[in-house]
Amino acid sequence: MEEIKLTGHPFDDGLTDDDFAPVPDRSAIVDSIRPSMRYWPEVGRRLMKNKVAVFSILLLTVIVLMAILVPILSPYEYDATSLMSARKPPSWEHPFGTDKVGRDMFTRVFMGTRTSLIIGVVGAFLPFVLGMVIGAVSGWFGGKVDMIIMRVVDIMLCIPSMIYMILILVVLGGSPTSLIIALALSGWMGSARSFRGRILQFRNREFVLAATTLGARPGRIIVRHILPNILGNMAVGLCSAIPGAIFAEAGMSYIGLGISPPMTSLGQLSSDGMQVFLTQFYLFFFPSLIICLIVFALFLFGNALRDALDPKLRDEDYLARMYRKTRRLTIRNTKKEAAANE
Amino acid sequence: MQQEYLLEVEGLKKYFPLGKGRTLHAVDDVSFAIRPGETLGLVGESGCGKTTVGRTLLKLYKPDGGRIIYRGEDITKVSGRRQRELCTHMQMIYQDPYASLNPFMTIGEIVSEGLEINKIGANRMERTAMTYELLERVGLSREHANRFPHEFSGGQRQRAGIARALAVNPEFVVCDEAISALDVSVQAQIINMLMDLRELMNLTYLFIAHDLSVVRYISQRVAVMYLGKIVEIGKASEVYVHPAHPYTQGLLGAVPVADPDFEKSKTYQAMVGEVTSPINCKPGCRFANRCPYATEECRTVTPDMKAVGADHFVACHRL
Amino acid sequence: MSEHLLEVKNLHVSFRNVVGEVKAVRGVDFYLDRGETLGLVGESGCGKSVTVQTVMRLNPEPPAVIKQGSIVYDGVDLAKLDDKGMRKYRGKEFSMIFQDAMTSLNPTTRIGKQMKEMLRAHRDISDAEAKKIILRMLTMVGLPNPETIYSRFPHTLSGGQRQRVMIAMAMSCEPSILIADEPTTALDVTIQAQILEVMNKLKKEMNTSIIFITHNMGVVARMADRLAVMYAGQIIESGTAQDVFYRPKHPYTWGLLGSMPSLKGDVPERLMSIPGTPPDLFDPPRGCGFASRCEHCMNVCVNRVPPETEVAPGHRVRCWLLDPRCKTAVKPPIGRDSELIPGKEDA
Amino acid sequence: MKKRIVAILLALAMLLSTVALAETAAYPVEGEGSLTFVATEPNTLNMVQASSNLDSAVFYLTSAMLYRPYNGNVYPELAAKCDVSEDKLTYTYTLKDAVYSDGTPIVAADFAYYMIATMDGTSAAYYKNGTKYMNGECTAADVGIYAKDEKTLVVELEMLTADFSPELEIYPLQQAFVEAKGEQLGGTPADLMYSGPYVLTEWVYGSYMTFKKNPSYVDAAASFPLAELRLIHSVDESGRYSMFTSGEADVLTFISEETQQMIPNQAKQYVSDAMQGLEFNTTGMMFDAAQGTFLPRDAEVTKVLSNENFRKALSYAINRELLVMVINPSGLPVNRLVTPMAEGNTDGSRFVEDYPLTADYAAPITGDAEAAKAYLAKALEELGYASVKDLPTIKYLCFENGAFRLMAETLQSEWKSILGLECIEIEMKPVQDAVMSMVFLNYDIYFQSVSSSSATPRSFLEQWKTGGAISDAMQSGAPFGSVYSNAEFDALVEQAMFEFDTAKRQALIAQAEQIMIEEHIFVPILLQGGYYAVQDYVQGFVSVGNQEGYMFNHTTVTK
Amino acid sequence: MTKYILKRLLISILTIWAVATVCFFLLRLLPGNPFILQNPLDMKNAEKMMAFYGLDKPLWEQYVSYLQSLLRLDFGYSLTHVGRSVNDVIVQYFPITAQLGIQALLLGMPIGMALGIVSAVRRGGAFDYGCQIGSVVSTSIPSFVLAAVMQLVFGVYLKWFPVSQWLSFRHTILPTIILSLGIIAGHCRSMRTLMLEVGRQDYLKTAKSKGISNVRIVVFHQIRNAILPMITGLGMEIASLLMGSYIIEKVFSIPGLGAYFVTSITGLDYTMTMGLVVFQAAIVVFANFVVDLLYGLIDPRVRIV
Repeated sequence: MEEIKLTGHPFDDGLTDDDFAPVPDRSAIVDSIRPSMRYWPEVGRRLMKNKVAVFSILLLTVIVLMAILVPILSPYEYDATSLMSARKPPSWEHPFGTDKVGRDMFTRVFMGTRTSLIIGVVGAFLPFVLGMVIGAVSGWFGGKVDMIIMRVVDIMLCIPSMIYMILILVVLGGSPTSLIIALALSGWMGSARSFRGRILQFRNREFVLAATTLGARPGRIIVRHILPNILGNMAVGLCSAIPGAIFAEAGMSYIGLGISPPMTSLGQLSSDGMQVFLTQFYLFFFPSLIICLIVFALFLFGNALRDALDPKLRDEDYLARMYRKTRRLTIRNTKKEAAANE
Repeated sequence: MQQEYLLEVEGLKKYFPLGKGRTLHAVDDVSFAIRPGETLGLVGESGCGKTTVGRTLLKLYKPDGGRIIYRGEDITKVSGRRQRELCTHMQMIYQDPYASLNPFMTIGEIVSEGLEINKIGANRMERTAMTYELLERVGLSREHANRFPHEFSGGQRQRAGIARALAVNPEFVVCDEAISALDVSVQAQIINMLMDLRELMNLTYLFIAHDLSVVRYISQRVAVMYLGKIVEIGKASEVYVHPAHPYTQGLLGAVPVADPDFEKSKTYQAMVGEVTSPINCKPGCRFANRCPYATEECRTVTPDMKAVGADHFVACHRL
Repeated sequence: MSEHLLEVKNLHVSFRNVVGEVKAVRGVDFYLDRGETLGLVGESGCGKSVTVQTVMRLNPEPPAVIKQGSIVYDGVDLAKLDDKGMRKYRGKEFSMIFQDAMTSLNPTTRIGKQMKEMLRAHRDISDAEAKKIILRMLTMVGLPNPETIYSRFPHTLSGGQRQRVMIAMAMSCEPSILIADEPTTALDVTIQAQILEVMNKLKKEMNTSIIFITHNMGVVARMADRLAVMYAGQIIESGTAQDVFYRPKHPYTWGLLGSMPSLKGDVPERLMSIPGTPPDLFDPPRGCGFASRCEHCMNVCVNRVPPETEVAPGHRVRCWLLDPRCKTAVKPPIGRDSELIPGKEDA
Repeated sequence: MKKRIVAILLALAMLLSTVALAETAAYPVEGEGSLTFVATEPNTLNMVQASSNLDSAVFYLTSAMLYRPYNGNVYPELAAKCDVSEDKLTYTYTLKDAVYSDGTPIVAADFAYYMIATMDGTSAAYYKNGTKYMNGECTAADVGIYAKDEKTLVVELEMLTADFSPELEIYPLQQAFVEAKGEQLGGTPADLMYSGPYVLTEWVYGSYMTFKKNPSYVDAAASFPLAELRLIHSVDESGRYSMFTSGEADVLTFISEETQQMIPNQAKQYVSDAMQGLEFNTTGMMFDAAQGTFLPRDAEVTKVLSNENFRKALSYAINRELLVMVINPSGLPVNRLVTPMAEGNTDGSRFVEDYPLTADYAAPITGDAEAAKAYLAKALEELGYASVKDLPTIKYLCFENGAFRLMAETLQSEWKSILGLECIEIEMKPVQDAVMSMVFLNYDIYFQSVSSSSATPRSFLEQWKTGGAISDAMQSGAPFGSVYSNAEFDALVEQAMFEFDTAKRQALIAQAEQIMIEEHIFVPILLQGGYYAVQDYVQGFVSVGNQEGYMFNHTTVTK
Repeated sequence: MTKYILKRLLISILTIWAVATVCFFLLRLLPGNPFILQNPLDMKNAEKMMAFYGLDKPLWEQYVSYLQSLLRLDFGYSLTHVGRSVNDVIVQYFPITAQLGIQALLLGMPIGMALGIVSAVRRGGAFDYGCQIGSVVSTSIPSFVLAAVMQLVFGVYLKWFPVSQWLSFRHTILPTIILSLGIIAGHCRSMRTLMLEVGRQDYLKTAKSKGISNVRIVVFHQIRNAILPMITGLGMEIASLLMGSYIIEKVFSIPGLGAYFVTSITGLDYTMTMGLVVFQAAIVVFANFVVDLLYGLIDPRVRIV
């Protein structure tokens, strides 16, 4: 049995005999394991790192704070008219100027922001939840139930939502709460359809089957298992639904069903401002500016949230940018080399 | 009187309607029985209906025909409260470690969900204690309990899946391709653990897999399925050494063995043709189009099971 | 200069991401001769796919970075070429088939058109000629009715048929090297046997050499003349099939072969299983990758990367146990005719 | 491959078919002496159903008239002469020879048919058994309007009233044509008979209407010099302004006060006779259309509204001058029921000069806060309230119209700052719903807009007579009788109806007006006005707001 | 194939019937009377008009007679615009609104997709962020602001385009551009996500391994597979465009259907609203049907049985 060992490498690598002693306890050699990351705090961390998200959150908080504080701290009542100081341009006394009947626009705009935000947020959230429940029922039970609900959704989508809104608002009277209920009852179809699709997607996933075999009832499965997986990116949809609700309210006030005066909303202020935007530009400019900022911030936040939930997208952006940079470098180097060795 | 069989399945049928008069005959008249503490291997190529059999037993799919008898009680049509009680007796281990655990629940919650639903254990404290004990039993440690699935390797996740199934202390466990998605070294760890658990909790397994060598190792009896039917069933040693059905022979011949000289010397003629479509199947042996010995009778008459040895049955006209 | 068709020396490839770098391949050396099938075996995440895809430079560069090493083919170092330079080789000199044939074919284009595209890229021949070649290739891979297959869409074919189409497409330009990345993993055993048969037939007829990647030891035993076992980004043992299967010298190879229940022979009482999990290549261990899971681990294994020692002509192993200064003698538990690895008796 | 081409063609065909259709819209003919003016298009040109005054503006251009009003006075057009009977009850008009644009002659029967077809409650009372005909007790033939022969039209009155003016501004309407057209009458240019200065040649709904001069018009030579008129329909303020400044439009019949500030020298003002003021529902009842019965309203609110001093307090608190100057500068603040435009005793004088208001019973134009507070204190005392805070909430019904909503908010805030009234709440409803609520008395305070018919102030006051148009809008014999009934007021109005001597009639009207003002049933605030814009190169264009219409009688364009 | 078309036709008719029925009864629930506005003080006139249009008959009878006229495709006469039949209004107005909508689509969709493709290929670069910011800004500015400002800038000051009305092709340019901004933003965003999704598929790696040029990979493999899902959204988009945008039509005084929708609902013009709603339902159903047909023909995987 000839000697197995072959010399193949020099011995001058500075090893000593005790190097070859067996390792005292093998459990000590533990390879590095990445730190444990909980899902939601991880999403939060990624969100905070994203400059765009931070900017949009800051912008939203500033607007919300102003909407709460300004009407309280401002010396003028939002609905107090003073006919003597009508149509004043923006000045220190009236930062946003005064409107046709002398009401201080600075207070009115932020009072309007308050109503618009409330209607926007609640008006987007209620149809979302209503759609979720109906979508869950039709997605989970399937068969005839699903077919009927989906047909109803198709039909209701064909009818202009304005008819429902007027009907509900007239029956319930013009208060903000009835406006929100109207928005909910006429806006749930979209989110119902997307929720149904999501639930169908998850229905045959193995962890859902496992829960069924453990004896869990459908309700528990949807709430404990499917919803946490879906809510993440459905929230992104919510961000874009809020501006929709704000504009819907402005539309409704156009035909006399919006917020009952003297309360006002951004939509109302900016469409009134539109009438006079040639002479008193500021009356129109500030409310529309705030609407644009809200929509802008919500949109950026929605995008950032989508990236935070699924970091793959943003990482790939970063890598693609690197790809083009390196390609440009290599092309430049090869050109330099070609030039050099000519 | 001690029942001879823990579970008996007679003529189980499961069809999936595909609309426009086309139905998929996933499981077509399957019968077998398992004794307590025994492991029956169920092998076959993909699309032969073995997973559907497993899921129909646990009522994930409603059976379309035949009877399932568990400890003498016919549980085919059972539902509601009785079915939920059955959940504590019959459980399932799933294939894909990445999809069988809810990414938004910690391992502790996943394992203890079975206890919560079936109200095992007096209060939360006791349930957490039982969860820790289960995790240790499957080779995970206590501080893994509040970690999320995405922080674990494939093997560790499969262990969590097994802990979840064993939480309700079942008698009968269906392992639906439990190790197919794992690497070889991790596979060995899980198989060893499953066999230890079988002894510890005297479990009865229905081990579903397409890897014949693993099934030979773990199961006492083996059933070979082809296009929704069992073509051969018997003691593992019998079926592997003297395969009677042409399909089993072809299958065993096709499996590559980790021995270069043997493989290179093997003069094996690969089975010709493709699996026929399981939709609207006509009577007759479904292996007829690929079987070298197919006769006219094979193409028209469905063969029924015939005994070819002690506890060794085959569905083929040739014998 | 070197007589090998393809030679890869000291290849280091790492994937850059936002947080840092994953060193997928940490110094791989292998060679491939004409007409030979090299098996590349290893568990998932060991870097085998990355290695072959880097040979063909399929991974976009910024995430993948070739740190060091050279890939010499026909005297040209492919690692230095840019994308345009590589395009001549892809399809013509090397070609590749993938694991999941279902998603590897463009679902909205007919089979014929996808194959013609490859031919037209490398040879300026007329459509009719290209069609003739394609039909010939389709019959060579054993598809019964090439004419109908030519004009059908991928989703209408079965798994086995799709894989045959992939092989036909890959071989249509008569490449000198065919790289098969787990071609049969997604297929059933009977279909797998048919596909392996087709690959062997083509290898003989077109005298191409094959790099066969798989994690199934049985398949590699059937196909490979020489094979290399990869673990944690390195080739830990390479040699002829007989060397590695019958006289394995690396503890990981023992574990790999031991934990495979085999159809032949008696049923082992208990499978040999390797405890623990492969290391995270985000920050790889200093010494031997297998140190944390190896029973015979020594201090040096933890601190120093073991060099490759030539145990027999062509049979190279990267493990400190084979170092003459190693004290302990180890009897390999696996391997038909493996002998005791003698240790240096303590004085 | 073939199948795919078919699919793409199918999609393209669908798109192209719609585009081609629209391309055939006609191009305007650039004619010398044409004028483009921007207004809102009429709802319909169906004379029988003609509802809003927008429609009558177009009839002024397309249809001949017995007597045609122009710039404040009326001159005969088709009426050659008018003979009046001694008892002033029968009027016989002989017509000039005139033809429709298609050549058929205009006959007296056309005028008779028009008057009977468009007769409504108030106008029927004048003519013999007109009210009987309206109630269906007799046929059209018995009504005192008939054509003796082709050229003579006879009108018999039920009773002689001072208000009836023989110069009837009526159009000819051919019965046969109306019956032939049925529902389609006035729908498209082809469904109209043209006898007036212009023929409507083209009407693209929602976009523009083109009128061409009608050669067969009776005095085409002497008036309406313009060869072609184009009406552009636009409801958007910034759109109108852009058209005017870019020269696409020569006249804008209605512009907002802001646009007026942008183009001051081209903008002109007019004051219409639509009087706007506050109306209080003192009946304590409201009509429920569903059951068709009357339901009681909140008794406490009715008690407060019925208190004269409370209403006075609200009226005196308003500084009308400042309010109008701020909200609607084109309007005219008023604190009395007869408009400043009404004629006085003699030809040159004005009613308001002959019968000035005395300060004690009418709220001054600039408002009087002290008096308002005093009245409020008296009202609280009479009603037994300790302070303003205990008053019940009063609902101010309003609907979505920029100016109306602004007026509501301003009044509410002025009352709050001056009188400390917190109890007034604005209730917004869509236009339809709001008007229905007003008619069914489902309101507490309503900002009413009523046509004050300056020419005959008596007929304006008559609406508040017991059973008059406003008092008993429901004509359904409500249990409470009518909204406002004051015997003395009724007598004065009745008497004025038959008093032919101008001075005496005016005195009676003044007294009636004083009673109503004192009771503050209708608190007048302003006369609605408006602006319209005319380019410099347009001369002789007269517009009395969109009430009477656009008088192009002597308008010329020198581009 | 024909069986499929017949089945789809039946479903469409049923849907349209259901929409008409629901809308008919919903409208009747709205309070107020369509004719009150004409002469507020004279209730008698309102009753006379109701009788004239047969609105005083019991509801069920009205519904049945309405269905019969619906079968004859006659939507009856408008209540507020007396004498004008709803059919004429639709025939007169719909082509104009359709032309505006389709011109905006033809302008917006290709540009949107092109931007989407380029920003996907050069993802992470300046162009990519530019597109994203642009689409954010164009969606957050309310359309009535955009329309008025552009009308002033391009129409009045720069005098490039006529300011209003709908007479020649030059009149249609400005409104089409404004309407297409929204479409461009939407398509750019969805096209980018689809391109990135397809970018991760395996068959792109196969294509690269075939040694074909990058440009050919992007065009033949990536774009070809990314465009398909865009077609599904096309159906609903065409339907909503064909019904017109109320705001743009108001600002540019374009005689489109958009304005009629709003005024007929607020003015309780039952016949006009019903006509428009049924017409829109027909368009939505037809658009979806055509899109499904197209999808079946273009995407081989979708088998129309």
